[in-house]
Amino acid sequence: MGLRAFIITRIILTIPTLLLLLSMVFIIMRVLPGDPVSLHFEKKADPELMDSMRRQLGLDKPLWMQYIDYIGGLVDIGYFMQHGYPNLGKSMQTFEDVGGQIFSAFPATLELAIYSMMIASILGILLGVLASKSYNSVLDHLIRSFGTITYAIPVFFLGIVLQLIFGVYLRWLPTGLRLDPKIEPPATVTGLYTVDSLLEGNIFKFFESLKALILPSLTLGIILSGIFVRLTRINMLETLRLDFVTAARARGLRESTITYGYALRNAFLPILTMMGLQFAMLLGGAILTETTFSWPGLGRYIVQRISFRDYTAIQGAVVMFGLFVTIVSLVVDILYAYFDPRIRL
Amino acid sequence: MPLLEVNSLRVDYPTSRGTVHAVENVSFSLEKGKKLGIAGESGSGKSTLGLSLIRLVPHPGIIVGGCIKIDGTDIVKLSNHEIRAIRGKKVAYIFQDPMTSLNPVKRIGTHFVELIRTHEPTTTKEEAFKRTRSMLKNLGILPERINDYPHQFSGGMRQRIMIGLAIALNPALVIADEPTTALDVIVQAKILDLLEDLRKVYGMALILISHDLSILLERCDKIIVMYAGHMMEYANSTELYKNPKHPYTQGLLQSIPNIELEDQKLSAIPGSPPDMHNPPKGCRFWPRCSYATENCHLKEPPLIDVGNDHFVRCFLYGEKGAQQ
Amino acid sequence: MSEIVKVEHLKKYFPVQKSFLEQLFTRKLSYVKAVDDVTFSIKKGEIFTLAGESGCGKTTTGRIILKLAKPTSGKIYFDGSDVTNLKGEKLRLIRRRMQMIFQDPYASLNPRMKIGDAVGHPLEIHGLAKGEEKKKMVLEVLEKVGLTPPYQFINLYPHQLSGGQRQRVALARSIILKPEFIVADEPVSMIDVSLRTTIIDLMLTLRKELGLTYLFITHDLAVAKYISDRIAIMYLGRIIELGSRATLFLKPMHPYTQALLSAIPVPNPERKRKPVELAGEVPSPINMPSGCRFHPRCPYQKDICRKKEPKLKEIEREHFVECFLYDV
Amino acid sequence: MSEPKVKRSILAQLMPWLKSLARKGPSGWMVIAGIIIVLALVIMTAIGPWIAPYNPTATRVGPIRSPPSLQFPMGTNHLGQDMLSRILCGGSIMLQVSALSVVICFLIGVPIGLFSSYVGGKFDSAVSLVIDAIYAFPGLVIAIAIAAMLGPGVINMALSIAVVYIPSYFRVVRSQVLSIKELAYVEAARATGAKWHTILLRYIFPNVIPSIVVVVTINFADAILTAAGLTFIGLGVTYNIPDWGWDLTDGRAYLAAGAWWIILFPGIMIVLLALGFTFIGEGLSELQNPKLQR
Repeated sequence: MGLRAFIITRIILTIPTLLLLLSMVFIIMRVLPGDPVSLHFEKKADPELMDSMRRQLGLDKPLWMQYIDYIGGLVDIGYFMQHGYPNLGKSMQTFEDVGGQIFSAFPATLELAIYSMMIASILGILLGVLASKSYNSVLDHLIRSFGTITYAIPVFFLGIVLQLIFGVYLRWLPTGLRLDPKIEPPATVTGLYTVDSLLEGNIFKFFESLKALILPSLTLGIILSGIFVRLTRINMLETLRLDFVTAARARGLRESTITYGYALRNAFLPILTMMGLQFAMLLGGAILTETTFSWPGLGRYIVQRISFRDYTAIQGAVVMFGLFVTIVSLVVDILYAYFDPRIRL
Repeated sequence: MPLLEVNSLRVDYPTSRGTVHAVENVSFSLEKGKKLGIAGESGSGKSTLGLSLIRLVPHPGIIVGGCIKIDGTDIVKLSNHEIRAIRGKKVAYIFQDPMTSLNPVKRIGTHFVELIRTHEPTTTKEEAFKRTRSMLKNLGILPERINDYPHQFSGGMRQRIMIGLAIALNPALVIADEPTTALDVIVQAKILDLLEDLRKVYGMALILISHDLSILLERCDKIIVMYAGHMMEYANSTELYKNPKHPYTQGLLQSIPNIELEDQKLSAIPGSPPDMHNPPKGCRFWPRCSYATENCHLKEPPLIDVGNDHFVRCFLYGEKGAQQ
Repeated sequence: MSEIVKVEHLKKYFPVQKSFLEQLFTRKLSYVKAVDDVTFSIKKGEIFTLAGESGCGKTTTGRIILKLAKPTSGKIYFDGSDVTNLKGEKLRLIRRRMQMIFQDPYASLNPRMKIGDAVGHPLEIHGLAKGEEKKKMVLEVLEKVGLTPPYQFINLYPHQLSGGQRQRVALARSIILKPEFIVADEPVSMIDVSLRTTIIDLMLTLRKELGLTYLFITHDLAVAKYISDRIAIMYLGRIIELGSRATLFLKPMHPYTQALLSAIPVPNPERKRKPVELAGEVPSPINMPSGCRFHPRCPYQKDICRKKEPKLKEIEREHFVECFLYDV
Repeated sequence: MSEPKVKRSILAQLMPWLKSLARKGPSGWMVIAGIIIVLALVIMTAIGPWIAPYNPTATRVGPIRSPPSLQFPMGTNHLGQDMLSRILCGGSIMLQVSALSVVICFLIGVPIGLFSSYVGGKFDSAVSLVIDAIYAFPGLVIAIAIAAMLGPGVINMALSIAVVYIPSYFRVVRSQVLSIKELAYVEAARATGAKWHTILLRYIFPNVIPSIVVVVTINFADAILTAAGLTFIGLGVTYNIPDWGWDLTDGRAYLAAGAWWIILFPGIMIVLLALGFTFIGEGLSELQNPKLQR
């Protein structure tokens, strides 16, 4: 089977996974808690008002019909073409389209996620390789401790400490928001400020938005790098003990060829898989990071909606997170097949 | 000058349960183009001995004493850079399990080209590929398969490739550690035949390490019998077969079934191999030896020259050590 | 002598795992024919050996006889009665009478069970003995397999024993229910050469004392020659030659058997060895060659070998060969 | 009569284990350090109310937002509460939530994992599919969604965390069972006629325990961090109980004013507690890794 056939198969296989995921969100968000409208009003509202709201949101229908509405809205291509975002229902608080709100908040989260992932993987893989090469030495113990300790730090605590040092005391970096409110954001093309400002050719805006990104992405990146360090280290250690590495040494190959061409090249495959799974964890951390840094992304959106008990909005955001994770795992699987000749039989 | 000269080699493994002396006081030499067998059961130190000859003893093992001279150079004293130039170029190694000895994400051709260009940086890529193709032909593999990955080959084929990688740079010595143990008997015979054919063509010396004394008797000029890190006996194959001196060698020969004999009576060596963290004092073999005397418990026997180029580490043949 | 085990036309096909896409485009399932129409019987009290290279189906055959795997088709008889489809309590009763010994002494004992418990557990499973009585039987059987003094062993864990000792424990566990039939799957191939004979001799002694019958599975023909009464050689799921030890080793008839015998190393430096005259390697059991499955490697292949599948035939008394060379 | 005997035997079993850990090098020391940290914090929290200098929930015991001083070694918060007293008592909610979630996960994840993987076939595939989908989903997002629906409270928090971590137990148990199931000693038990539950409980389960212990410790650490995270976004326990998570969240408002002591000390306590469990898990998993033993 060639790589192309594999990609097609993998994309086809994504559909049932996605359906399962959406159904699970529906069960958790809609079936388990009971009646969202009375939850929203904490049972204190006028029953008639609550009834009309149920009707408006279609919550008076039987569950299976609500399920069909829910899935149907997501696959409604016509709606998507017209609005530029899928139909995720209307907010219980503002009665606006949840899809629109989510799509405008999403790029902020995406930008934060991309930069954090870059920091985490570069830092993590570098330190992990270094530790494995100096197994059981002082350096190895130090790096291992770094990996273990970062895992145990709540992401928002690190965020607050960094804010305290670089924002409050040193005043080097902004402690919140994507861009100084006095600066006009760049015209939306991708929604990522660093990319859009470059597309606009505005270096000043690029550096300003990059400056705002430093603390949040560093916070999230450092926390996540711990897992990458531990993962890279352990996979490198295991791979360095394999027969083909010893055989390569016995052939007198250079140590750099052995470290990178033999050990890391093979250890990278399980690391890649974990990278995909860690993306999910990164998104969870993003919620807390966004709250810490007043970052106007999907995470802060969800947290704000929680205080209003805006169930449709929360459900929409959860669906969005789910879609994102599914796409990431699809990409990771395809990359895996690309890097591992054994997959393509 | 012999090609390889090993003198009083000692290799230790420091572990949390104490130090294991995996190889102690091993001395032997090997002439150019000759075939030496190293026999031993699990824990005898035969693999550690083999790996120490290219200074690749696995972590946490270290060579703590003795010298290993290849063409007169003591490799124990070489820098990491210098020893790398010897590995693969002058001394090549073939490992037990062909299924795991090749890099799964690299093409077969790349393995060869990488090796050739590491040791002969002036060779062009085209030249290296050309040499690889002709080598594959010698190994009985279609040269078209140069771009295939290891997983596309069977175990026997992969061991052929490993042999090819070992002889690609025409080394003076090839060390093969249980090269056919993971393979079926027919493939095993064919691989060993191939190795012998190529060895003759290239005029290399060979060290064959195996737990199977039959293979060594069949294919080697001289044999070392290892037990619990010690060299127990060292002789010509024929001499060893007809005239085994050490009680351990005698026991071993009596426990190997021979398909050509009718109604063969096999016997075993009583007891079991020692715990290497806590080996017996004196001769390592005395708890299993029917000839053991008090002397054997107290002192370690020296290597005794019994004539006819035959050495044995046992008090049955005297008290005085030989000068090798 | 009566037969204790008989198998007829035993087949075991494993479906090949296919990717999602391949399943979409092809209806046809392909199979690994691990065991492909095997018929033989084992006489009471004998040591019957299945020998062959890895992947020839010898272990699968043994597991099917012990009902550890289900055959795709065929029949298994134990002590005269059909046990092919036995289930539940009836199967448990049969299992008391047949046991298995495995290749890897490090994997054949539960690392978290003391030796005494491991050996005595079969008694508990069948509700045969408890407490003091069980302990007495365990001590007895440990003594019998040469682990003396037995009380020193019952409180040890497997990792405190050597490979040879573990294999003795496995033997003790398998004979405590006083079975009549034991499948021994490569019981000595992972044991050091100097200790192999003790295990083999122990198996022979136990056969005499307990009246056991063995199905011995091995890749090592030298060991097979030492221990067996009758030997069947398997190749790609089929028995290609079957005969008594004497006939098979003195007069091997199938070209594959001849090649196997010539490949075995002989511990004699003065013997000139002949090169093995056999092309290629064992083909994949998924794409089986047509006709005789050995023909692509056979030095004597004829036209008919490519077209027709030979049948196992009795060429001499008690000597069966599956080869067209001996067709009259 | 029998009680001291039991105690002695537990200690007698524990001490050699700790000693053997210490001999296993850095990973062993990590495990010991983790056990000490966790035990110390648990004991501290248990006796906290008796040793605290002030009532941790009493307001205006001192000046508002006073920096650390001799009288208030960790300062006071904006309500004038003594931070030291709050630190001494503030671990109870986190410990309760994490312990409860670990128990729930264990009781659900382990039996499902054992059963599903032992039975195998279509049932196993179906269960794995659902579990893998949950596993792939951002854990904190699910926990937040569930906690938001259920409302605040120790049990609700524990439940929402449990949903996220059941898949970890299931996956670890399953992968272990799938490999152990093929081992000769399980086959031997089957050949002897042992019933399936005997095989599962006496031959498979005891050999899965070491891996489960690792998951339990990681689960503990993650549960603590998740509980802190839920508290941080306002889904924590709101009634008047000292809690490190709550103090940390609360102190953030006074960050700009430079009141570092209100956030630093509770933050460090959370890190320590999570670190204790992480040390145990990390150390054990390296010791158990068969690929690193040679």
